Amino acid sequence: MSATLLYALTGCALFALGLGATVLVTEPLRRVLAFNVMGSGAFLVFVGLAQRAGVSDPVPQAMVLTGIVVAVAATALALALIRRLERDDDDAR
Amino acid sequence: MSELAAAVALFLLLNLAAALVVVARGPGAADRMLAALLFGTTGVAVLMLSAFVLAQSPVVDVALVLALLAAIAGIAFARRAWQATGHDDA
Amino acid sequence: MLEFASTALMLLGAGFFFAGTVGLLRFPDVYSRLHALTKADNLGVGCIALALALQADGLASALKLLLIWPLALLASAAVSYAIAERAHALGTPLGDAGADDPP
Amino acid sequence: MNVAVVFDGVLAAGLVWAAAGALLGRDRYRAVILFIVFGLLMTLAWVRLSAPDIALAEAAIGAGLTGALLLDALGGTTAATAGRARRWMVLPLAVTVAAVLAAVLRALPVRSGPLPDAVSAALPESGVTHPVTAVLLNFRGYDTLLEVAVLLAALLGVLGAVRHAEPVRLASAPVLQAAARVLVPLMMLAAGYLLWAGAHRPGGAFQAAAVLAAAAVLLALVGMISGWGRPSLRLRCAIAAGPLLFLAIAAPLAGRAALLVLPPQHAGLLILLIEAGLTLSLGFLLAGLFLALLRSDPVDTGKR
Repeated sequence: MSATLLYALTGCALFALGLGATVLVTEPLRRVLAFNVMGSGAFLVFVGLAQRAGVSDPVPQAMVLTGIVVAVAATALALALIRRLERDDDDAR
Repeated sequence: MSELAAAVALFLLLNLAAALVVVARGPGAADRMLAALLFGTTGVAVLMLSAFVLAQSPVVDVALVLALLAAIAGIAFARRAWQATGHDDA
Repeated sequence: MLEFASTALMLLGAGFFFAGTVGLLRFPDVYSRLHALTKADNLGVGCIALALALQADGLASALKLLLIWPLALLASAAVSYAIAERAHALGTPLGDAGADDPP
Repeated sequence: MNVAVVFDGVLAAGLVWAAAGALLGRDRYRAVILFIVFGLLMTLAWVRLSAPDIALAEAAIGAGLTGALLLDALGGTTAATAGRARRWMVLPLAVTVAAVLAAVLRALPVRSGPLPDAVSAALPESGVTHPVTAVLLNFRGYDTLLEVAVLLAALLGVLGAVRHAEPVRLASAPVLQAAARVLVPLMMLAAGYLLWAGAHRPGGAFQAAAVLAAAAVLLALVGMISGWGRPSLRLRCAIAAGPLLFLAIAAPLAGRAALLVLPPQHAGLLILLIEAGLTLSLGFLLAGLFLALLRSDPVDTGKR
């Protein structure tokens, strides 16, 4: 088994873990972590799969690069929404 | 020389696994964070060694960036996250 | 000669990292674990950087490797100050395992 | 060779273990700190996949931004918001999904697609010699343009959801400020280097912007700059400048064969211009994600 395939398979495991936790764990902060793990898994599958033949492929690398930056923006937005939800809960009480 | 560097990199990765155990085990929040910081510096060393073994000089830049930003997580933990309870069972 | 120095430094650096990890696992309180951690930071990274700088193929790449050392020093100094100060402010006692946790 | 195989195996196991611990454990500190460690392991994995550009971005964003964001949130959210968890169901579901995915993945034929060859064939026309930068800023420049728009939308969302009466400023920490005074100029320098390096080796606008944002995060953490309440007009202009510059360069090229194809004779200069503008704007944007979310110091700071 080649190293890139190993990382692609690791990506599958991470994606599945993240998916399971996003769906089944209800704690908001944990869900944010879960979709980040899911994203990282998808990135690993993407790059690992593209490079299985051993040739470095700049196209998926460039896309994953943008993906990482979008993931951090999504994380910040999710944290802002969590904060808003908590404050609204406090106000309702 | 390259074989030795690769072996040391693997040894440091195993060290990282031990640090990972401390992060998971604790006992306190601060112990977890300290293990994460050790993780960061060991990561810098592994990156430097990888750059040498793989003959990829850009990887040194990764180590440099990691070393430059290493303080941020620790300071964020001490000033923002660590509270009197230090631990919860949520 | 260069080869030998490089080898010795690399092994020494690995030793410091190992010591740091053992200290983190075995020392009794936050402050002494902090002490163990900073040894690994300061000396482990330094030794490895120096060992690789000796093998570097040019002055620029050697200097870049050596720049990593003071950065690691500075980061570890700032972080250990921040954590120790916070531990003190929270009233973490000395010499007690996992003291910041209520039982 | 054998050392490399063991290295990959340990790294892959560490990744899965750290992720499982972060998602399934009970303690919230443990979850967030394991997630930070997971990011560091991902950096190593990208190096192993010979993707130093991604490793740089992961290192800069993970160490400088995500960690600080999550730790700041950790101090603010309380355990009371935790719902009833069905954690025990996660693992069986994950194992099933992973098994199916892995089976599909192994069934795929092993051959590299046409893209690497296409990129190296067009590289001389692109104005830069580093293929990833050529893809990001030239061949698929519209991706990058739209990505900046996505980030802008996210920042607007954050600003809309979190409204501070006035900008938050943390208590100043003189010793840490001394460290920041040394580190921040070096971060600026590193950002400039990464921006410049992007043309011919791994680096570029995203990594440079992440390092700039990390500098702002550090300054806010030690109490040297305030968080954002309502961003001033000047700040808004700085954020808009990069995407506007990008659009200004894209507009005259709209009539050509495909979107955002840069003329080969000026491509190098145009890419540098676009990247410089993007670095500045993305730096403010990414910093804003943290600075807008920065909580005021809690009443219980533990200070005696």
